[in-house]
Amino acid sequence: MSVMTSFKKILSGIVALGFVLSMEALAKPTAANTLSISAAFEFTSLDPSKNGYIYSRMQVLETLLDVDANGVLIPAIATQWRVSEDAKTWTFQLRDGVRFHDGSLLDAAAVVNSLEIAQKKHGALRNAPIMTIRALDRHSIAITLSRPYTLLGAVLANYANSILSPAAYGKDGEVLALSGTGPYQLYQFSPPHKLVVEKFDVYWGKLASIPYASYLTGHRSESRVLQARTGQADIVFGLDPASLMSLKHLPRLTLYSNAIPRTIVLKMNSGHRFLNDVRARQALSLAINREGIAKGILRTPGSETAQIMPSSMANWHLEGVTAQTEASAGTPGSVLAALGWSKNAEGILERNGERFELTLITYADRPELTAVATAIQAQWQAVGVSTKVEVTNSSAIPMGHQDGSLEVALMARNYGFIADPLGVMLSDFGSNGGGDWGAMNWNNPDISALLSALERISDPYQYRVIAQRSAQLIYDERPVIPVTSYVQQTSVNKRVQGFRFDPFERSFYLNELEFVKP
Amino acid sequence: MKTLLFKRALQLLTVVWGVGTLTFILMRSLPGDMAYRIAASRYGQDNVNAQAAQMVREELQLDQSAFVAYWHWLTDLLQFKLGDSLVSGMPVTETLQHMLGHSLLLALAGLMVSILIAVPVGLLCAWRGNPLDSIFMGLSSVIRALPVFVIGVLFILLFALHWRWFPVAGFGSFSHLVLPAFTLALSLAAVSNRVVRDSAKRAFSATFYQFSKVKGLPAWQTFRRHGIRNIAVPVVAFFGIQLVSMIEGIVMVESLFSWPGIGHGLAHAIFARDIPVIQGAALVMGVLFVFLNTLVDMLCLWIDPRGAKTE
Amino acid sequence: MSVLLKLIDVAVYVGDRCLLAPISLELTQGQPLTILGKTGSGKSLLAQAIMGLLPTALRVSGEIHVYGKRMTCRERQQLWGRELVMLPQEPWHSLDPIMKCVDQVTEVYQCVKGQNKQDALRSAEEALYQVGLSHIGNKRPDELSGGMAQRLAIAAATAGGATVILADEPTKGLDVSRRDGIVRLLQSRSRFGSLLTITHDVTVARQLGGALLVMKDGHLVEKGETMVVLDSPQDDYTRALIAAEPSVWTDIAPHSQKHDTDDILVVDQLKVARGGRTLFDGLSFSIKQGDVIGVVGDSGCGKSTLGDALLHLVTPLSGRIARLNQAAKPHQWLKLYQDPPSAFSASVSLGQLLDDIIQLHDIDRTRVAPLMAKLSLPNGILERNCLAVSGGELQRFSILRALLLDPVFLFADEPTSRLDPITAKEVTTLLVSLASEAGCAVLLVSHDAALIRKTCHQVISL
Amino acid sequence: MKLTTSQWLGLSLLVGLMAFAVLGSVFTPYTVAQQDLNSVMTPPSLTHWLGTDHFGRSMLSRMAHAVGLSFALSLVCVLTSSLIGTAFGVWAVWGGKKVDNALSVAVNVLLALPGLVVVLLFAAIAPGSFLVLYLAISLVQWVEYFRVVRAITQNVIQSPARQSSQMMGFGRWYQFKRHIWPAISPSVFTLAAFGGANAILTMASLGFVSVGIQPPLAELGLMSVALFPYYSEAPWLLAQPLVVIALLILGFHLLAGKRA
Repeated sequence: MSVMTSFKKILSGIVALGFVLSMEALAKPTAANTLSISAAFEFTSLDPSKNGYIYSRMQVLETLLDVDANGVLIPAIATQWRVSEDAKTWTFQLRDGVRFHDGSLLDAAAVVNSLEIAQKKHGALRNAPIMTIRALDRHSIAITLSRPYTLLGAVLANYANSILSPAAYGKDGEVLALSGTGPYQLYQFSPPHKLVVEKFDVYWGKLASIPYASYLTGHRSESRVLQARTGQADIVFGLDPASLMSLKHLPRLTLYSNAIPRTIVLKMNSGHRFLNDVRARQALSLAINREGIAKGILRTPGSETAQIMPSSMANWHLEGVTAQTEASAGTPGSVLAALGWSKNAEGILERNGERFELTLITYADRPELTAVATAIQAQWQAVGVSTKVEVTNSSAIPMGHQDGSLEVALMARNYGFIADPLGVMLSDFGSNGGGDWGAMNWNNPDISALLSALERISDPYQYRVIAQRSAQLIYDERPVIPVTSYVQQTSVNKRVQGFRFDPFERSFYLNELEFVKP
Repeated sequence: MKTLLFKRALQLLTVVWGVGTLTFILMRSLPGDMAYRIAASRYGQDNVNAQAAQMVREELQLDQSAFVAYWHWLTDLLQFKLGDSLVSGMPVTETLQHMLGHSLLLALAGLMVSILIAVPVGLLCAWRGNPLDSIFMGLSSVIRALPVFVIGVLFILLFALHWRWFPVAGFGSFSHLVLPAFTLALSLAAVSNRVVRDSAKRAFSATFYQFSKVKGLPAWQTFRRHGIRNIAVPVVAFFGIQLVSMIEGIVMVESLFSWPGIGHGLAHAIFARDIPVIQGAALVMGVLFVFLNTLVDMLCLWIDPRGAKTE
Repeated sequence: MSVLLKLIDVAVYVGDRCLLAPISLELTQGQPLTILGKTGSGKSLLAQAIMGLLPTALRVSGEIHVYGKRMTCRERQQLWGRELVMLPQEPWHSLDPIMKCVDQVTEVYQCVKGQNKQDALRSAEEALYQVGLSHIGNKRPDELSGGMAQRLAIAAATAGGATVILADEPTKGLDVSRRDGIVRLLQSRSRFGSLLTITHDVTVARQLGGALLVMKDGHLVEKGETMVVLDSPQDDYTRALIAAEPSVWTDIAPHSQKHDTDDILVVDQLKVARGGRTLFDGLSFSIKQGDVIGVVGDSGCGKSTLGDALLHLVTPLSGRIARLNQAAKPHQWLKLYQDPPSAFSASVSLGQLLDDIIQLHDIDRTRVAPLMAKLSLPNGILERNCLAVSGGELQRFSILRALLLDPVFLFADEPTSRLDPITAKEVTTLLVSLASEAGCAVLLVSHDAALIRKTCHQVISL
Repeated sequence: MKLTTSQWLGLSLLVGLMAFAVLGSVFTPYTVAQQDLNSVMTPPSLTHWLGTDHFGRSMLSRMAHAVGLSFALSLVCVLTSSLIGTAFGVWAVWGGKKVDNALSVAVNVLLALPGLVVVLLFAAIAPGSFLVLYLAISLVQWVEYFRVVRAITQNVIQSPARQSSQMMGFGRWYQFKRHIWPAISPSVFTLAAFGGANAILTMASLGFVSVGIQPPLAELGLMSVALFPYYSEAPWLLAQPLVVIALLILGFHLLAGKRA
């Protein structure tokens, strides 16, 4: 009987089919000539307004202006820019001889086209007070504003406003090909997990040395750690702090811990009947053992913070705020007792027969948030506040803000999303009551006035004074309670040299990297 | 054969309708505003806000009533239109095709390896009897008690971290396939080797098997002519049953090893609320399941034309 | 005449327990040997011991000589197919269920005789032709009747050239007409060697002639020339076995048959089909109170279906079944099943089952004891469940249960075919006599025409 | 029901684990959520018999609660699904062609979707809800009982024993009690044991992909993921949930005996 042989035939047929279906995944540059990068974020779309941060980090896309490590604007596609006297017109001089990956030359029309399309999509440009964007000649463009807007430069440096070749867009502005101007061009695009870029030989700036670079999404932080351990990935971003101890012992890894303008904060519903008194928010802030969280859970001692901005954002960082200033207000117990709360038999605070119960939502995208939430839950429990933790999707926070259901949310806020923190400050605290990722039901007329004044101020000294006042106001009133500032943990294999970390997470600086010659 | 195919075709229709409707109802009852979730997936956690959600809502017409949405979906389905992913905007069929390729590769590799493990072990146990039998059966009982993710974790600890033989996760080369495939295979083989063994034992002790030897056929000829095919009947039928645990295993294995297959994609689509992808993926799984079951049925019928298998 | 097979004090043990007491016998050329005894009397063990087929848990002692040479188990296994062959009990089980019939014979010519594929196929077709099966070559065993399967098994078994044939119950479950054919076939196949047959059927032993061994519970009770032993049995057990043959029964149809009783059931132009095949058509008859009606016919002709139709368990295609006895309740039309254990729930004791009935129908409890005595049922069986009592006892218990409900009609579907002959006779006698005593009509289905002839007033042949 | 040696072994394993869960939850001085960030990942000691996790929580309390939670879930799931599955299985045979067809359609649809996927969908609706997890697992599991019970019942309905009871005038409840239940109960028991294992497995799998129970509740799958990063620093921590999951499932499998 030929049962087995026929069976095998059928099987091998199906196997062949499977291989054909996944063929594209099998053809690829070799491990020796490819820098492999692993990070948590998936990409699904070519559109820069959606996943542009990945393409910008992989240096496929570039923006008009760039930002240095201190947040200062520096030239990129635009070599110079000028702001008019009334601060309402910005002119940009474009770099000469910049080529798109599709071979065409960059000109003013292409830049205007990209910016106009970006304006229609979701992003910061949409909210900027822009009246017109026009080409002045082949190598310069002008943007006119309806009112002074100092943020424009930083907004233009945002990944969503990357410049693509006109041929890259479809008729409705959808992105069909990722023809940017960066030192690397797209080689393979297998959403949502794998992206390979190839060095672009006619780049205008520093040419890349490594021929290929791949970006692989590793959803599970454990897997990423393992990829770092085994050398399967050369650079691994977003390492789980829990794993640092074990990685430190590995000789061929270099670990980088970089503070970034991202802060773990608790968004408080200041309109909630338990939280509408400043003292209640202060008490909850006092009850958090920040040092313990920074050291025990995040393994980054010293990252604890009581203010939203890190010291690198000098304009916004308050000097002289320490744990002691915190503690001067009293103990959480005494503050809450003053508000009429007393502990019941179970050790939970009660007032007028109502238990002090809060729901804290957070999201699973960043694994450390769940851990921090768990710690805060226990620490609040200790002072008699019972907290229900719900781990959900990040969108639950803006949604809870909008429908008013949110009580407390733990989140990782990126204040450097726009290179000038004012951008995020405005959206978080600028408008009445707060913003999706900022204050909630916190009606403070002063802060709105201060922040909108900053939009027009270009004098650095004046700017700093007002920024400091705003920061002090937020620190005093606690519409959000900062917990720790963020330290990005990165491991780099020793076969790679020249690694540099961008605190604004705009670029991986791939073109500066080299393989160590064996 | 014809009635079998007809019955299966009918089942396919009910499955398509049922799975579609079920996922539709479930997705509609997911808490929270769909627009926000989609916006979060599209624009990333740093850039999702009410404005983004509003854009999504307008673009995708998420305001229409459940009934209208259901009707649209159903009519589209009848024209084989699965729509575009809400998150990426890519056609669902394309997304699924990509994922399905990877899943099939993993599934087949896993199945083959599991057969390569289970069949020899099962036959050996049935043939040699104790103590070999007890050892292997005890071992497979222990492995059976390990969830597939535990097997995977142990494999990673041993083969990827300790010995560094294979990569930890990812895809794209043969060495990437090894650990996920073996994880899947081992969990499958721990169950199927028992089926092979039981079936072989039954065949070896069957009267006809004995009679063949009594007729004068040598042991090998008896095994070849009367063993293989008779042993195969319940084993092949069992593979049909094992399909379910295989698909479940694939969901876990893909998640553990970052293998970009359909199970992993489905899990992600559920969190992102990418309804077309969820429905597409569930549908593909359902259809695939019916299709593979039909294949198994036909295989069974071909091996054993008595048509003993009714379900 | 050479001695082909010689056993000296062969016994079978499991652990220390003796399953088959030491037995010695000789099988000589041309002189068939038959071993007669009830099922479970250790006959099959003997055949398996000779072949070398016993499970490893069993131990054999004594000497087995083949062709005058003492041989070990392994040596005897070398002879399989070429010299020595055994036909297993159930032909369906001895054939590969998923292999075409002709292949099962071909492979023997190929592997044992060493013929090439074409020659082997030709030889196999020839062999099938000889046993009258040339038309079934492409069928599978499950498509064959019992007789055909047995003939195929014989063709396959003897294809390798073996002339010493051991046949274990070769006629079990076959109709009388088929049985005789098999016996003749076996005789012709063993013409150049010899035949050792194991059977419970006295008729088969008589047909085979030669020498006879009678066994009971693993012991030899009598041995000698078949005709001599059967005509003048010395042992009581042998006598009982012979007397249990329906053909030698005294007529046990009740004599008290009254001709003036009323019809309880009239069947008119009945047509019944099963699985799309019409079993019978235009059947008309009537049953009077206390009648014993026999139904005979070959297997598969619809005997049981007829009974089921009368009990409304099967819906007829056309025709009329009229129950004329208006006073009788539905539960007084009952059935006795062929396989007694399958007719009882094994989950509780028989006593519990009896109590259930008594409670449901408010039956006078005092009626139980005398009935049990009549059926010679020991009291102890009430504490056991249906799997722990013998088939005969269980069938008598079903009669008891039925009679307690004062039935007007009892359909007995081959009630004794699974019982050994001696018990079968007892049960049949009790059934008929007690039923007619109670005025209950009985429809008795059997494949054994002799049994029906001896017990029934009226016979329906299908 | 008479148990074999391995079934006894399985039963005692489960009873042992249950005793651990009950005693552990009752007598531990620490709650599942009580943290001590100053003593994280301590090895087993007199104060913390099983050590502490990365939050400095007592592993003993957490393991006891996690095992208890697994048992609770598997128990309610098994009870619900076996009851529904058995009832529907018998009903499908006895209720006539229409009922049978309607139930078959539902079952076919459910069968075509892998159970884990259905549970995943449900869990996504209400993350962290024990109730939803329970409903989803029960919804998936009843099908197996249904199929087996229906198949066996079909045979029993045609069996002479049941037919004879019916002819003798016994009602449906009696027929169920005497004929159907004794025939299906061994299979239902076996399925229940496997179902218990599967419920635990499903919950752990969901926990492993972070969809199951939410913190600070202790759950075995979630604990496995949370402790995985520390496998080299504190292997005894990761081992605990993994070993217990395996023991639980092994216990249920042994209790199930041979698969029917």
